Amino acid sequence: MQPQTVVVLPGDKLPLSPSSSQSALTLGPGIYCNPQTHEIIPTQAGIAHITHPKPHRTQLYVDYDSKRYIPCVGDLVIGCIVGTQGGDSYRVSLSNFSNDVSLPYMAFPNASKKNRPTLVKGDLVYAKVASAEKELEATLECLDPGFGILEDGMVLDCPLRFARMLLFEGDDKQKKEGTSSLLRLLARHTKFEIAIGINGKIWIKCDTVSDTLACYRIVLECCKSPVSQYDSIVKRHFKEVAKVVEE
Amino acid sequence: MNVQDRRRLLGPSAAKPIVFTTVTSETTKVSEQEQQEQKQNETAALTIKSGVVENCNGSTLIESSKFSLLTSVYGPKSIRGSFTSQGTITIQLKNGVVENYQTTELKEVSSWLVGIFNSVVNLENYPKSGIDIFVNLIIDKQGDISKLIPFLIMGICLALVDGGIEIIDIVTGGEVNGNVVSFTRNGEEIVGFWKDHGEFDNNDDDLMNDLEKCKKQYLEYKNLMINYLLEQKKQKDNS
Amino acid sequence: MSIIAQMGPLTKVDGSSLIESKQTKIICSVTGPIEPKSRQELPTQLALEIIIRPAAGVPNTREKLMEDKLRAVITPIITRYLYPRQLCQITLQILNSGESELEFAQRELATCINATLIALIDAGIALNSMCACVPIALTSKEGSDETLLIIDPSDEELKSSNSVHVLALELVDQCKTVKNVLLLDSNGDFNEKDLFNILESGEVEVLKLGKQIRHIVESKINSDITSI
Amino acid sequence: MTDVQETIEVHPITFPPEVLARISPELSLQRHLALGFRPSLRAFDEFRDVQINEDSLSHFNGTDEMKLDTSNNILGSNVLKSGKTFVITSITGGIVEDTSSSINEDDIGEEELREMVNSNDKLSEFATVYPVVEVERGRAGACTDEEMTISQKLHDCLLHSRLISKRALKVKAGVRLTDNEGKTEILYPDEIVANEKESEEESAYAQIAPKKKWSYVLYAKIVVFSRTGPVFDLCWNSLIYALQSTRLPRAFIDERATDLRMTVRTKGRSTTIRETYDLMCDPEKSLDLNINKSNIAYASNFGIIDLDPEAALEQSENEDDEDEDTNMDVDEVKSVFLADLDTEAEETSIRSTISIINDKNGKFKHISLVGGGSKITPDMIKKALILSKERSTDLASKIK
Amino acid sequence: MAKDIEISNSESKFLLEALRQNYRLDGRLFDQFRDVEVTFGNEYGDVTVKMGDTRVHCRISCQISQPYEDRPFEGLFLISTENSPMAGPQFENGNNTDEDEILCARIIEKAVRRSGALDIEGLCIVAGSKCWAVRADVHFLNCDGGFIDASCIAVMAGLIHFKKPDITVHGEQVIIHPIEEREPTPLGILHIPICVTFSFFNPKETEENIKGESNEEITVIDATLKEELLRDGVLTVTLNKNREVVQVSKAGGLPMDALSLMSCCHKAYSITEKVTDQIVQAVKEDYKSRNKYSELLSSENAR
Repeated sequence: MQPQTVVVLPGDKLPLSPSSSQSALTLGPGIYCNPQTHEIIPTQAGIAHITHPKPHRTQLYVDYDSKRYIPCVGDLVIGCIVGTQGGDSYRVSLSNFSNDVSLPYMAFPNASKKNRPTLVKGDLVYAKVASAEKELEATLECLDPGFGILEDGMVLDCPLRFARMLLFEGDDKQKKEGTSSLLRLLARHTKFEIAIGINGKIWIKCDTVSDTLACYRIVLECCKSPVSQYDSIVKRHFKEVAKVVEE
Repeated sequence: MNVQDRRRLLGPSAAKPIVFTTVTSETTKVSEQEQQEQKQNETAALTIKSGVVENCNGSTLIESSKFSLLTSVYGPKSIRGSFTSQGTITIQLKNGVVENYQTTELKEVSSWLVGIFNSVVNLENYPKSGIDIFVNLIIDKQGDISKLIPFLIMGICLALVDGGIEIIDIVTGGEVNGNVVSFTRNGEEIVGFWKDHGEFDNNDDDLMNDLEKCKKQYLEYKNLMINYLLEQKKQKDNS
Repeated sequence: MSIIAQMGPLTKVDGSSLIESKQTKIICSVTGPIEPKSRQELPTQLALEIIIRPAAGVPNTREKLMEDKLRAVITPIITRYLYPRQLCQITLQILNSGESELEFAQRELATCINATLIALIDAGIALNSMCACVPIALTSKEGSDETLLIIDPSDEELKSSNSVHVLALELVDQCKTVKNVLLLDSNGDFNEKDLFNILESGEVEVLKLGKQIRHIVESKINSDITSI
Repeated sequence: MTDVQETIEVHPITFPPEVLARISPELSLQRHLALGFRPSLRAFDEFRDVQINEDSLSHFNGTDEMKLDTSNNILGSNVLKSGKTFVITSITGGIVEDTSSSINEDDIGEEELREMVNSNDKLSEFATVYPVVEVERGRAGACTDEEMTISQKLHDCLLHSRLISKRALKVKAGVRLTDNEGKTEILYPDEIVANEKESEEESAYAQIAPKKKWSYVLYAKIVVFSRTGPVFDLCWNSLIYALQSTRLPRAFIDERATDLRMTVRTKGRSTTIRETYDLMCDPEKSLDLNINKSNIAYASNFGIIDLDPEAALEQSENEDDEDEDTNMDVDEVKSVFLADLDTEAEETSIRSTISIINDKNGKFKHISLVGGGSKITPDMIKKALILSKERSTDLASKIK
Repeated sequence: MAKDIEISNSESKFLLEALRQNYRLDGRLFDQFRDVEVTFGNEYGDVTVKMGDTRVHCRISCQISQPYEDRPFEGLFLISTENSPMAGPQFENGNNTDEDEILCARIIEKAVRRSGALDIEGLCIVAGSKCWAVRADVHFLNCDGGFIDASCIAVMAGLIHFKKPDITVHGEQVIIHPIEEREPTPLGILHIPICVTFSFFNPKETEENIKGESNEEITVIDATLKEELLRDGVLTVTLNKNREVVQVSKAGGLPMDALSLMSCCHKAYSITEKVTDQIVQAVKEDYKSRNKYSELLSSENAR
């Protein structure tokens, strides 16, 4: 069976073939199974993807855009330390005004009771969501290499879909060959470090303030622009920051 | 314009309340004896009903031809904040149909009443609890709060009993010339003294005189209350 | 009835919408799920904080009643058990009421409901279904007993009517099926025949409007897709 | 970790009905409904009885002993009791000057001026009252959302019901004349007309007739005690009863006040200002509030809830054991229709409601369908209409 | 009190470093005021002002009321600024106890109402008994800094645009002519105050700057929300086109010397001039477009 994509709105009937009702369904984001009626409906407006990775197996999810992040296990996120709790964990904010999540001291590499991480309020961390249940407070971990504090640089907020696009574009290199990847475009102008949080936060750091600033402005503008314009946006911003330096 | 009450429908702001011209009827001074008689008639005309309000722990409605007081007791219920070894009583008096009294006046009376009930309710038995008492002055045609006070005490006392809250003794009081004296222990003990516009001519005898009268009223009201409670018990036992 | 809608005009909230319908113009913002204040928190579901602010003057009981009705319509369509102990803030600012505010609130209420739905979708709050809402007025024909049903009445039409109504229906299945009456709020002089007339004729109009809202949301989705 | 074998015994917990009703109102309600009755022990379509007790409140035009009681300012009142709940409504009044008038005869209040162009504005001929609802719940502080929404809803419904026309609230102001001997007399324009022979007085009145126009403003204070469920219906019915007993006091102005002017000076400028002189009310004379009797209507409400087969007690198991599986599959949701919702359980669990204000002839003034839960079908609406008509007939008969 | 926006150390450090190197995050120059966009709704006195992402709506309304007893020749004028979570979840509904919000309301009040921008004597109808009560309701729709400046523009644009119904007075009787019947009349505007807000950043250690040895604070005009959250001091000056200073407000924060205050006023003047012209022009154009429609309508009717 072919994968299907279709625009859906909340409460729509999903175009599930009768046979798929026999197969095992995996429900992804934006799909809800009413516990009383066992009806399967989309709860978000977006593009429903219906795929069949194996025979008798159907995967369903809705690709939709939003600004507020809801933690999900395995997601890579950027958080801001807002305090500590009970002497054994940090309170971390993943989006402004959302419930804070916790990052235990022990969730760092080589952590022991004596060897504690030394993060302070306002520090940014790159972390993975370790647990997320809707009734409970989510927890993060920084165990693997590459996670942990993000020093200096600049962070910006973007729509969640854009963050996903930027992060997974790397994974799909072969597929998207030929499309102008934003990161590759940036790399033509400057050397940079980047961390992409699925929670709609992107952290960038270059050697100079002007380059970081250019990247910051570029990413902000690209969030709202079609891919075809990325190239000119990138060029324009690097030119602009260079102008001020000259002055 | 900005300070208007947004929570109420106020109607046109230019509206003025209805004012009646005073009728020039002869308000003859009522002799003391008549007053006394009136009081007695009132006592006779007093109706008491307990358990009238569903959504509270205890309630009493006391009515006469001149007033109608509804007391409801909420509690003992847990209170927020720090631990208290004793129960805390709050009393709120609310104007009924007509805004007869100013809020400050009602506050003054309610804090005075709290004083009385602090010594009457067995507060030790209600640690970290609040007992909230609301009295609604549904009808009051006298416009003199001190005349109401004995009945306020009476209503609260009976509502507490209805709510199963322990009290040390039946409490009520009497009113003479705007002075209220509240007693317990068969009149042996004074638990509250309210002096409003009443006057004593700097005369101890006067004071004692009024005190005696109040005590007499107290005993009368107390009997009434006890009879009511006994009657209620009988009814309950029968059913 | 027809509306002009903009999805996401505001940047500091999670979702927003701006709706114009005749002279009525309302902007709506939605933020959530966020951390509630402890007094707002509900143990098993999403709490809703609904605020309606009038174009001129301070909000009072009139807006409170509209908030109450809006809540009755919106609560059942939100998949609120997905967000226990969370809060969703819905704020509506009426930019132009488009009706005589002392007597009517029908146009505003209907537009508030439609605006809230679009803003909720924009914010990505999970919904069980869609809804759409139309104001309706019944007028007697000059010199006859016949009643005339006016969908989306103007202020003048409201004033010359015998009764005024707001009808909101829950829509599922590509907005083709009516699942339930979310709200029918009627005031004035009317009879049983009128009532069923409103429910039947109103349904046709609500379905039409639902289609239009659907179109607005779909075109936003499509334009977002092409931009990435 | 050591292997420890633990045995956990699971005991079913049972609660007495009143405890279950508190901790799980929904379950408690479902259990009752499955057995065919309601937590209140009423039948599904049974209303609570309503008792009204007019004139139990002081009433300035009431019996003789009340005559002196003008300080109370109460124009109409009602005490309504329904189940355990009782509602006390009192109508008070104010007087507002009609600030502007158009060219035509009728006075039009300031608020309605914007609508003046449109002669089709039907609603602007009607007035409403300004209600303040207080629900006593043993809590102090700011008024609750419920109190605010009920107040506004009463206000809106009354306006749209066209019960009180603005004309009925016009003050036909009299003038108090004082003769040389200091004796006062109040002349009312309509009384003069009735007594045609006193043409002398008529002209006297015409000379001094106040140029300003006034209207009464009605306020309603509605206090609800012992709330056990939704109270809108009770408030509306009580308000309607109270309005039917409302009398408006005659108002007059002193002859000296009909043309008083004073001079004001500020910053070197001066002007004469007509002094605002308030109307006084006559404690001895009053008129019935002239309401449009044909528009009197009473409120009733209904709720619909789906029966949850899982919540029912298993006692029916023996009878239709074998049916059960098929029942589940068919999934035909059974819903029940309840009249006059009361108790916390019904209020919190029932999310589909029908609220109606109509008269015994089925003329509607207000209807509100809220379908937050079970589906509202046309049949249910029809059923509600029939029951509400009966209820209205019953409520209307209570007033003599 | 609602939760605050979290600002990470990276952001605050970067913003300051960029300023030191002469950059603002949004690419503006330090003394560059954002472009102002003024649009009008269908009714008179319904105006929306956009400055970047900041969006403020103002609605002017009027009704007949009674003047204050001690001011029988004056009408009433009230400006209401109330926050709601629409502008951002950091705002609480109708809570005007927050310090910043009070300050904002006070400055607009001083700039517009107390500076006599509106001719309130012109609102008098019958001295001592009837007058117009004009209200300006400011609604904050989207907050990206500069609420004071934007609100002031919105209120002034609204007042200039607004027209009240025409009236006829016969002694005590006042007849209001609905706007459909008779052309309404504009309000009397005596001058147009414009607020310009300066934000200061301290690039060095606090101590060093306060000692006055080096006044190297960075001054930025019309800060965005991020800049507002991180600034060390703020100054709002209100001017009009007549080069009059209407109001100056500097509530604490980084101290500044008198000369730089003067230079701020100079900078603010050129902005005032430009914005004033823009408001007047916008109103003129809106009136024109309304007239065009009415001409069209009338010509159609004539046929």
